[in-house]
Amino acid sequence: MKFETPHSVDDAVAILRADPEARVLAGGTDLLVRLRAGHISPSAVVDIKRIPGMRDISQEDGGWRIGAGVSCAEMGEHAGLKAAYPGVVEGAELIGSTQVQGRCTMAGNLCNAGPAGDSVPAMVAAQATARVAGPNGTRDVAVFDIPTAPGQTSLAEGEFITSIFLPAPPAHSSDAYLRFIPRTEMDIAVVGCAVNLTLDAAGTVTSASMSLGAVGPKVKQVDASALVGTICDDAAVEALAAAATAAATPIDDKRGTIAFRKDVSGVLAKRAARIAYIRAKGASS
Amino acid sequence: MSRIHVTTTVNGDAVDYLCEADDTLLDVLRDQLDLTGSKEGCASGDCGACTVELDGRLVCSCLVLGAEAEGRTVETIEGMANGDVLHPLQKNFIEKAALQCGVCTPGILVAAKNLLDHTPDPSEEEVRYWLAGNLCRCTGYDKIIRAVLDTAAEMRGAA
Amino acid sequence: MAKDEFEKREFKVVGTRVARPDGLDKVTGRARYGADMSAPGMLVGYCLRSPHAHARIKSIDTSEAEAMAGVKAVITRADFTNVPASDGTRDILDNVMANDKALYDGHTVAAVAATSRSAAKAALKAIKVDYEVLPHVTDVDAAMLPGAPELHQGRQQESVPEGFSQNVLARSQYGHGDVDAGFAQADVIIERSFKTAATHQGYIEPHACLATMGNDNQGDLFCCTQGHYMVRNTCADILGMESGRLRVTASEIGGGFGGKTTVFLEPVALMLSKKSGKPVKMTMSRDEVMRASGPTASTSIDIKIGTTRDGVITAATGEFRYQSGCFYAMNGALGAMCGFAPYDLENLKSVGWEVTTNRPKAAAYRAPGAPMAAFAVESVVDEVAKEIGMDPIDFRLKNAADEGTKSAYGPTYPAIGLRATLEAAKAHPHWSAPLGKNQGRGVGCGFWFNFGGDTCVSLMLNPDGTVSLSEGNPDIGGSRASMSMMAAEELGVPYENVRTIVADTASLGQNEVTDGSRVTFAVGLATIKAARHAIEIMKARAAATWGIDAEAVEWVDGAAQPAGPNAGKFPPLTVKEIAATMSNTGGPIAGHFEANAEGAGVSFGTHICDTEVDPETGAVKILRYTVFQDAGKAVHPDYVEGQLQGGAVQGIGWALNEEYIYGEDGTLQNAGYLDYRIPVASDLPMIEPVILEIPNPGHPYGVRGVGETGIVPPLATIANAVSRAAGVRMTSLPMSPPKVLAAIKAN
Amino acid sequence: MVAVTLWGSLAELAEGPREVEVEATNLRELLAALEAAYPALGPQLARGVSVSIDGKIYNDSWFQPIHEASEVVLLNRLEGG
Repeated sequence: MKFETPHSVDDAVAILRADPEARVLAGGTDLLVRLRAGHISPSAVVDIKRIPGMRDISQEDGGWRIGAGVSCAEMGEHAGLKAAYPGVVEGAELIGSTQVQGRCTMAGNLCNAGPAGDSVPAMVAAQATARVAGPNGTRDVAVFDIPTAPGQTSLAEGEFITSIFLPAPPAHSSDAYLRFIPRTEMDIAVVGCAVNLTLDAAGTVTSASMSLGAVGPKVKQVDASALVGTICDDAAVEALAAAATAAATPIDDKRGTIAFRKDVSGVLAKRAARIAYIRAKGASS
Repeated sequence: MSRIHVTTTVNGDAVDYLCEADDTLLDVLRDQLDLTGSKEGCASGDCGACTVELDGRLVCSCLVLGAEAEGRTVETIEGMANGDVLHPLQKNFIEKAALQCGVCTPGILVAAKNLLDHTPDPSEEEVRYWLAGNLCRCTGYDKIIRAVLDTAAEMRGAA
Repeated sequence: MAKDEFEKREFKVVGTRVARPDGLDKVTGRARYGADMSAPGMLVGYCLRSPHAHARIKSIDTSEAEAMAGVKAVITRADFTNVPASDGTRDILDNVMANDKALYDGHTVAAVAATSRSAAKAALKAIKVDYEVLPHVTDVDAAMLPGAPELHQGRQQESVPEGFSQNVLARSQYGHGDVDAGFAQADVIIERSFKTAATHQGYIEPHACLATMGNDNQGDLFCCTQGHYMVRNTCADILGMESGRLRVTASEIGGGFGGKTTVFLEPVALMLSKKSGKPVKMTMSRDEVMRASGPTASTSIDIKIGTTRDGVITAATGEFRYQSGCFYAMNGALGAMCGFAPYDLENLKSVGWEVTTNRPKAAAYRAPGAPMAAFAVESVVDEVAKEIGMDPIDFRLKNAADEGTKSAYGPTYPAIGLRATLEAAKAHPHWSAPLGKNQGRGVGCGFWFNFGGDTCVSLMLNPDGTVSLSEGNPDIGGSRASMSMMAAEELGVPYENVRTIVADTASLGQNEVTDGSRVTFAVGLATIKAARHAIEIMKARAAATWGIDAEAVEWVDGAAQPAGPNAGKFPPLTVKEIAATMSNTGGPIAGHFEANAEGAGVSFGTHICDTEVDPETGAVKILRYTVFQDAGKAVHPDYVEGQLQGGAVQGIGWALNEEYIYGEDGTLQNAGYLDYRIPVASDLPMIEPVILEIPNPGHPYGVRGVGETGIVPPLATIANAVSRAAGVRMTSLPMSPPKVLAAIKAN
Repeated sequence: MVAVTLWGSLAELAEGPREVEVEATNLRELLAALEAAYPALGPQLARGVSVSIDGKIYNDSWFQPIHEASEVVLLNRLEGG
């Protein structure tokens, strides 16, 4: 195995294009586990963190661009980003331990394409896009369209994600992410749920999106229109919960059962919606 | 297989080593630099026994490649005491029986020191969540949490 | 033997909270654990493990691996030509290197030593094993049925009735009285079936060793173990060498809890070293620890208890079915003996079953066999108390075993501390604290035997009056500190003047494994006796110095002095003064003690726990936890508290989330800390330990073992708390959120 | 004579009552006398047993004294963690 440290996006693309067996290293918190367990044996590891811009969080068109090498801990320490997208940041900050937080990245979590990735549902609910660099230049892709199945992405040979973009949040909007795990930390989500809401000045929901993790082969977008036109009252959140339970198509595995995951999808939908609503109401921008 | 030459700083000393591309920082620390205080408990980032600081940030050294340390700064348990003067956390872990078998202790001390460096007055809940990635199977955590909180108080008083 | 007996005294050192001698090494990273030792020219060794739960090994071709660069030795079972002398050791050999069949996912079938990890891993991939996959069984109830896939033939013991699979190895029945008559007198009878999943000790340090073995059949082994004498004896038997030719040194041990009371890597490393002619280091990965060391039994248990309306248990029965993996292990019998041990029962029938399945052989885990039995019995006790409207502690007090009670396993109890723990629990503010919505409080009792065993201690007086103490038991809970304390107490010298080390197998006589909560009791006893032996010598030296009779000298506060006015008038001679002249008075001074220290006292504990259950998700939060245990005399209270807190938290993990999950193909699905979920710091409240000190009459300081009992009550205590919080009886461990939510919804 | 309580399944093997009497003054003599009187117990005695003598448990100590009045109970051989 070789270790490559390209200093430009073009160099990285060239290496990846020349060697289809090469793997991109961002935080490494998934890659190194699989490497050491012998599940993968790549010909090269391409560390993209030394490419300029990869470790930057910057404001762009009122939204936020987050470099592919930015650790989730760095996101949590960024006051502006946290104020704009508390749900995205709390999802990112739930991945692994304090130690893992110092390394893991949202782009890596996305490309790992695990159905339960904690940072993904809130990105999807926020309509985030990923900037993809490749042999044919760069393209922006909806985050939702990056994973295609467990462990698989829509990235073509030679492509890698250079940044994630969170669009400018509308006024009176906010988001929340909740997951269910058996312990209080360190587990993979059994169910994850993000809700992103925009209100009018009077506090009525004008638009709502919801996405679920760990209840299908990839992140799920679920119709959250039950909240639109409401003030997130009990009947509205119950309807949202029913939609979440109905939309979930989980499997039985070592982390949970189908019935449990469907039930908990609804529970988390209710709880996340209420948190997002309170945040949106309190949001000044 | 040609090996990679890495120049880095470990516990304040400039060091260089040759490593294979798939050697982790933990492998390098233990097998090449003889710094065996960092332990491999899981090799998957789930136990925290290999915790070190990389450029001041906590990481599991089992989840960092040795080659990635080029030009960076690494702090391990072996660098925590100042000569023969123990860090207050080290002193209190002994005095307050906050260790039994001791195999998780280096990782917990490095993680706790990092917490107190930027959060001098943590709540019990903050300490528990900060250390959630450091598994201990002997103590039930009780005396560890108390030792960290007591040390924080002591250091605030001393400062 | 009079000196074995407890004598009341004022302690000076024992009972204080001194700093441990291994503390500095452990907080600075200097302590050397199993994987921390290296040797010049060392190779690294790795095992090839079966991916199948049950398979006949038709052939193994190692030729390609042997020819690879950097590969210095490849071994299979064919290299182990010696047949071990004992049945138990033959099973161990079959476990560390598969014979004709792989019996579980992870069973070692070959091993490699090479100059680097990458060379060794490449060689493992080049070994060709031709398997014939066989049907497998991992569930205890399924394994007992006739027609189940069978692991062995001809191993069934004479105690097993007709009509069971060959997987059922033994049946043990305990009890007394007439249960039918007893149930006939009952006003209320409750009968329940329970299941518990296999759990792992979860020690953070994986098994590791460094072996150096020559073709002169002489070897050295450095390893993490709870018993290096056991390692020496077992490895020598497996390798067909004289045990005296193998020296084993115990490393610092990164947790054991019973899981390091047998060998896994050591014979393999020795054989690789012998074949390669070089030192070989082997370290298990976490995946290997989970798949191929020794977890606990999983169980299936039926309990029936009958009681009168006023709370007297009239009869009880229990069927305790334990699968202990692929070889015989005595677990079911221990369950049958321990489950009902807290109670004074007139009519009892308790039956234990030992069953083999396609899982790794179970090892001990703190009070092996007892926690699952207590879970089942204490759950029904709780339900019975609720049914008759009695406070669960009062119900237990009414039926509690006391001095003179005929125990569930037969013998009559001497003085025991169960009632004291129950009364302390009832009087504690925790028991009467208010509870909120969705919260429940549980109580549970537990029992464990505690052991003694072969013990050997040497205490050496140094010329400057300091003391060196050698013991032969790896220190897993602070025992070096405790031994120094007891020696200092007896000699009358400061704690700091006594340094205790764990000697290697060539430096001290045979010692039983660090298990059965035996060390503070048995090694402590031996330390006290070794100190007394040294005192006798020092008194004789003082007498000679003074020119008086040795009988006329007594030992007071660390010095020899004339026993009375008739003995003569001499200023006391301190340890330091006697040491300074020991070359003049007869030569070096050392005390020693060697004995099989049998006859340890049994131990009881009572736990209280508050939980809150999220009715929408089934999540359980531990709100408050208090442990009450009889420690006899707490030599070092911090370490006793640590044992109680650690045992309770391991029990919390067992109760709530820990489980071995096998797939339909018989392979382990969660062989790592990610999905084998041991408690993390944020899951827990502080654990309050309440130490009761009811002296053990069989120990000079009244010490009782404390290491194991603490894991017995938690499973039941938490189950009782969850059942009360959720309003539904939980009968299956772990009480993971999906199970709790399903139970709530089904209710 | 010393009265010895057998555990249930052992008594079944001995095809006798739960309590048997043998001549013995120590543990070694006890086990030898049991095997002589009840050959069916041989395999289990060979595998090893623990013996409770007046409430204290012994595994191996041959010369542990047993008195006529001693309470002696045979148990499965115990192991700890």
